Amino acid sequence: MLSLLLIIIASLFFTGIIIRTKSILSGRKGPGIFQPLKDIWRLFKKGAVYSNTSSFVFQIAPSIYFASILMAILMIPLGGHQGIISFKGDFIFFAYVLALGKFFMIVSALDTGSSFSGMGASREALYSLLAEPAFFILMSSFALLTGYTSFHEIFSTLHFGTYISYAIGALAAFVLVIIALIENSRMPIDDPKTHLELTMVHEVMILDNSGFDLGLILYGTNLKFAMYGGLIANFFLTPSYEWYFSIPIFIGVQLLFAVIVGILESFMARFRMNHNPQYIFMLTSISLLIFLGVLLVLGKIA
Amino acid sequence: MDNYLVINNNQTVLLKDIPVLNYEDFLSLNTSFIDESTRHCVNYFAYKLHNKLKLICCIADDSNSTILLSSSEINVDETEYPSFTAKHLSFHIFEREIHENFGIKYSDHPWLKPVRFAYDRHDKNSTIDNYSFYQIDSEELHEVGVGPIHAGVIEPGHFRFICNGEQILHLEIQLGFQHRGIEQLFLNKTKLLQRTTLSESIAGDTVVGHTSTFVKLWESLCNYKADEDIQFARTLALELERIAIHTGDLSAISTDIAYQLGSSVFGRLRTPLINFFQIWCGNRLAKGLIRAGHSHFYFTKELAAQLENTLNAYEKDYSEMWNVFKELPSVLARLEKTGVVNLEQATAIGTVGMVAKASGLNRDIRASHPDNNYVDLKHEPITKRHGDVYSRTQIRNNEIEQSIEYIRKMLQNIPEETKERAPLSLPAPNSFCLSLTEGWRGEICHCAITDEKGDLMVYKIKDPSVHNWLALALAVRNNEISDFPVCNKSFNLSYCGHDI
Amino acid sequence: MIGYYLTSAFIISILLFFNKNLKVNYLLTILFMILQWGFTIYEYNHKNITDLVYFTPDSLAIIFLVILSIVCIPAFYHSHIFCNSTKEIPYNRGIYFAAMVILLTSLSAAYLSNHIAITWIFVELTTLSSSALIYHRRNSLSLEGTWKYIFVCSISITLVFIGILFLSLAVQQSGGTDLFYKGLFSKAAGMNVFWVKLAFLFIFTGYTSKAGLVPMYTAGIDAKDKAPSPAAALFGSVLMNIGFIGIFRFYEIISATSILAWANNIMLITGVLSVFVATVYMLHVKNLKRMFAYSSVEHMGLIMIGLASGGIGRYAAILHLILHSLAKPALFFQMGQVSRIYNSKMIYELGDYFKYNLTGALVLLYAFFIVTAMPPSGMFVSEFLIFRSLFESGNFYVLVIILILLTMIIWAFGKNIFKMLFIKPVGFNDLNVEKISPVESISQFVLLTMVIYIGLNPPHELVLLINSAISNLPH
Amino acid sequence: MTNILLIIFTISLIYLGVANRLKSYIAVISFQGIILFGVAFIELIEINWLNLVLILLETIVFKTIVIPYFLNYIIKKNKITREAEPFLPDFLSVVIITVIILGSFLLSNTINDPKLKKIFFVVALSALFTGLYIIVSRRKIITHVMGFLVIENGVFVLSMAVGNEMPMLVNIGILLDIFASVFLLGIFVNKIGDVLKEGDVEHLSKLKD
Repeated sequence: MLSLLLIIIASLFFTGIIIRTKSILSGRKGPGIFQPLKDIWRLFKKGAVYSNTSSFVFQIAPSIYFASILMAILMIPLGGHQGIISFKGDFIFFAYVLALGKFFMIVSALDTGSSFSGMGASREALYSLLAEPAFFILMSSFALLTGYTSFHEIFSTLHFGTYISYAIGALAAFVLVIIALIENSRMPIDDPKTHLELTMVHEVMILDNSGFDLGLILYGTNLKFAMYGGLIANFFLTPSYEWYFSIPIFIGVQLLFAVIVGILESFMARFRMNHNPQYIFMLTSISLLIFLGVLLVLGKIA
Repeated sequence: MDNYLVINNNQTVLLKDIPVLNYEDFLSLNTSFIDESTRHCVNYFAYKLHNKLKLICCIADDSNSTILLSSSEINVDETEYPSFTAKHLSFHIFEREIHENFGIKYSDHPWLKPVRFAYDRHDKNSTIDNYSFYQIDSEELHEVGVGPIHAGVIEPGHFRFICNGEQILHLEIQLGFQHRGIEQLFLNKTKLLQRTTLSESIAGDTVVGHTSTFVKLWESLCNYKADEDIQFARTLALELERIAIHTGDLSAISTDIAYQLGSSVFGRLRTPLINFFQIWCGNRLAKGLIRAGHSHFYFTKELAAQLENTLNAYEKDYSEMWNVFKELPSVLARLEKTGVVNLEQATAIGTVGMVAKASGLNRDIRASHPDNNYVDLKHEPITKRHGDVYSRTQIRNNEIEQSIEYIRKMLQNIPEETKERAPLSLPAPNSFCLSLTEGWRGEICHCAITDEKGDLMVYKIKDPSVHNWLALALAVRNNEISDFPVCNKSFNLSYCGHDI
Repeated sequence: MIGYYLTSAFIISILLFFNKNLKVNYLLTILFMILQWGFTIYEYNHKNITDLVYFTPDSLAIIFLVILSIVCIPAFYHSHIFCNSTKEIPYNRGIYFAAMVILLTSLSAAYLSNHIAITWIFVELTTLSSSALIYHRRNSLSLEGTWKYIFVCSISITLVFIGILFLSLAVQQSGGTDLFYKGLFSKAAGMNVFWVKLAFLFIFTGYTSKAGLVPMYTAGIDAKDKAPSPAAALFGSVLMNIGFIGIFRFYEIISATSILAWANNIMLITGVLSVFVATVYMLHVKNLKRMFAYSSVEHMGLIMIGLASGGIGRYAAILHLILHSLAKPALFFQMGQVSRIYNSKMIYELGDYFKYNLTGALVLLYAFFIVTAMPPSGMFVSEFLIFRSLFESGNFYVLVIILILLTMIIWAFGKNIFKMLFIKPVGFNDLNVEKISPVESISQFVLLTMVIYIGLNPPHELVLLINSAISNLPH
Repeated sequence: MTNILLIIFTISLIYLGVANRLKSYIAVISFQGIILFGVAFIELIEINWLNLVLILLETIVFKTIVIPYFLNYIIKKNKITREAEPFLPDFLSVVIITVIILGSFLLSNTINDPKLKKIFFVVALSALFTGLYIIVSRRKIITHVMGFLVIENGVFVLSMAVGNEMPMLVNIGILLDIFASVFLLGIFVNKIGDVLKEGDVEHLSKLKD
């Protein structure tokens, strides 16, 4: 319950912080932290426009997408406090619930029949496809390390004792950050600010959405970001922490995450589109290394 | 010397001095000129003359700083003429225009694609709605159409990509959405001021370039020698415009590769420069600054000091930003080897200006046909060899540095204001005049023909974009479709300059 | 003694490098030859006496040292002819001779070394000095040859080093602490087989670049093609020997372990592949010099096969190597004359050699019979013995394959040589053909005749040496 | 601690597959130098100090500073374009390097040798094969040199595994390192630029049959 609340709170200011960081770094004043939220609110008050060529899929997809993210958030624990839903193997459910939402977005993009949306859908599908193994290998490594298969149990029994397990933890956090960037269509994979359809990935998929639907999608993205931030924060929380420790740590990690994203987006150009696959696949390679590291820790190999 | 006439830049000659050849000789003469890569066609146009069509071809010879003129008269009937384009691709756009406007039939022109759907075109049935784009039939390919209404605030133009997945196989560019009939307006508006303001509006980003081309042409027609301070101001304005637009382009390129820092810093740096125009002449785009035969805005010592300060502040920040930009691997990875136009292609399609120089083709009017203060500046064009987006970016950087240097040099010696200016006489009758200027984008060419009363009879404008649009279509082949925006921006071609 | 030898050779090479006078140059090279011969004779008389801890002149080392001393005389002679005919500037000539002296010295030291790492160091030195020789002409092609040679050799030398590391792991486990061949040999039985296998793979692969075997033979081909002919003669003989020695000395250690049969198989496969590759290239090669280089690959392949088949094959392998090191230089020396006449090495542009250089043509004809091992060539004897050992070890299929391949090689070799000798060249202008004195061909006749003599009537002393060299191998 | 360093070393190998700029390659090589410095320091602290100092100097001065600087200089001097130009798509490179690492891992798992520090072995083999892979899959000769340097780094890791018992071998390895790389780079610096035109510097492929 606590984590759900915290993630929702974090989602309110997350994108704002990124934008603010970017503005400050490029020497501008920039919009207020809540400006993205205000934009979304404005969209919520509007009606949606549907093209004649699109079917009901296009209309329900944003809601399903939003619901899938909410569902996924329910599973995120917070240190010792487990998420609202928690069962054995829930990280698999987590991944597939998110995939379901994404699937509907892709289908709805294809539903519009626009050549741009189709292009974006194919790109997004490819990147998710490549990022998925990394997440699974990562989580299974931790399942192997701890001997449990749910988020809550994994994170509450995860103890970093030796040097090598610290290295594993650091690597895992890194992989999760990158996965979060990919799933949220941020730099360097995608440029959320671009206005050029040809270079968009996620944006071009939702080009035909408007009004309330668009608001849902945008807010869903904010939630997703905060959700991954929450997941990463769990690496730094142990069950022994009291809530008055864990909440500041949680917020601190979220803040740090947002600032890092902002810095990253300020000081580099995005990748060329055909470099994205190998970049994403690198995560799988690193996850494999984590897996090998876990085997090393467990003494399965000398 | 009997079948063509040699003139210099901004020289007025009598129309009857241009030799009239029969079409076959005309064709072989002009196509043989182009065999040398130091010569290229600056303008080739037609106009109606007593039921016949008069063709005038102007070839610039860069090594001798001359322009070679020749002409021909043909009948407009069902006769099919052999085309220049079949021999040299660089004539394609001129012949397409002649075909579109006058309906000449060519026997071997590879593709008589409409240029701009001009209002007075020959075939009124040919419209953008029934234009059939080039198509490739395949299950695996898909078409993506972009424009004419653009997502970003650019100008209208339609781009039709044929892609295999993410890879562009073919790009067809169709313009003409901004056709305003400017050349006709030049004839309709009879006052000099009206014409000058018209020339300021040919291309919004090349105000100084087009205006100074027009006024030089006009002054030459009136046999008027501009005073030193006027020439000085024009040169200065041209270089300032170059710096400002190049900086803006660098910002836009940064935006297209999502490099936020470059985008905002270069974007900010452009502002003080165009603001300087505002201080100088009251308009940020330098409208009103350049007038034929006189000038309202003398470049004073105070202005010079102000410009000096602006440049100092600019240069410091600029070089800091550029040094970061040029070293950043993620930036270079996007720019290098993207959108390559090799020297062979650049020569074949007759590119000019920055695009040509980026591919190693040395075309710069400031060096080959200098006028104003460029005679003293001894401009040395910068060329690159790869012809990719990065080369075009580097050219911008180098030209910015070079222009700053030129301005500094010029500021040391500001000419006194001439108080008593000679009045502008009337244009010479029955004359032809051609004026070339190197705008920031490349060579601008204006041609004028007067009738027996000295009124304008024909006015032809050629923006460098006319030559270069095809280069963009070639450059993006086999690139990723997501690299198109940055390619496009690296060329930064004018839509309205092409559509006129 | 070896200390004096190394120091004096070093001084001579430095003097050669700085000297600008032609006469002094002659004098210094003669001085070096005297030194080399003196050293050889000294070592011959002090067999198996360790000098400076790391150098022991055992039988194998003596054999190759003598060959080196024999070959170096014509090599210097032809080098001088080469330098005079191309009118080298003193600076380039200095580099050339200095590099040659260093090459010969480091080869001698590498032959004598009794420590695996010391051999390795001197082999690395030969790479460096030979690259200076390959780059002698200073044009883009020779640069390419040099670059490839250095690059491949650097990788192969790294592989050898990795092999040595694995070997050291194996030695530590059997209680050894040093890497002297003798120590290794005595501890070999107790070594961890896995590491020895790995070590063998890496060291063997590494030395193939010097020995001119599959897989790293390419470097040697380009080197021989691009180096001046006298230097190519050295590359084709004494430099290949050092590759063989590197492999052989490690093979001795292997022979004391349980993986001998496995190693034999690897060497057999490599040998057959080398002959195969040589055949393929010789069939469509366009450059005569490169054809000679590929012929070396073929011979080294045969030698590996002989070594791997055991029995009389080992004796034959070393004999074959000796004969090859005498015969191949003759061909390369002659190649120097050919390129002086035609200014080309492309078979297409060569021909009618009898008309332009009678003695040279005779040398080529003679060498053709010797190198393709036709009787009465000594190589016929050694090849015959290799085939016998193949037969005796039961590798009939290999024997058949090798015989077929050799027939094709003889055909390819003969086709090109006879075209060169009798058929008119294409587009060759014979107005200003350089006349070449028959005296220059004497050395080649001598070398080739030695091949016949040694093959048909091997001196008793040589037989003893060879037998003692292979005495460590199990019978 | 060594384990962490070696894992980071392995990640740098994966990064080589992703990177397509020569500059990133140089950065990786320099970075590997720093890691090797750390490894050498921790592993070899017991050997005699002179040897240790030599090894540490070699890693930090030579591998981390001199060679990368040299490479940069060569690229600038010979005006080599900054892209690696692989024959295969980069995506495949990452996959192949991952397979190489997994392969070396599986291979080393079959060895039952209590004396062997397996992680050294895995990392060294991975570096070795990654280096070879880079050599065969890249078009430019400067990238071949970089591949060779990666191999050298792998050899260094391997020699660490036996370094305590036989410091001499480590020294010889260093000798090899310095010798070969100085020589390879030396030709590049002095000769290639003079003899060949710019375009030819990138590919040497005229000699063949």
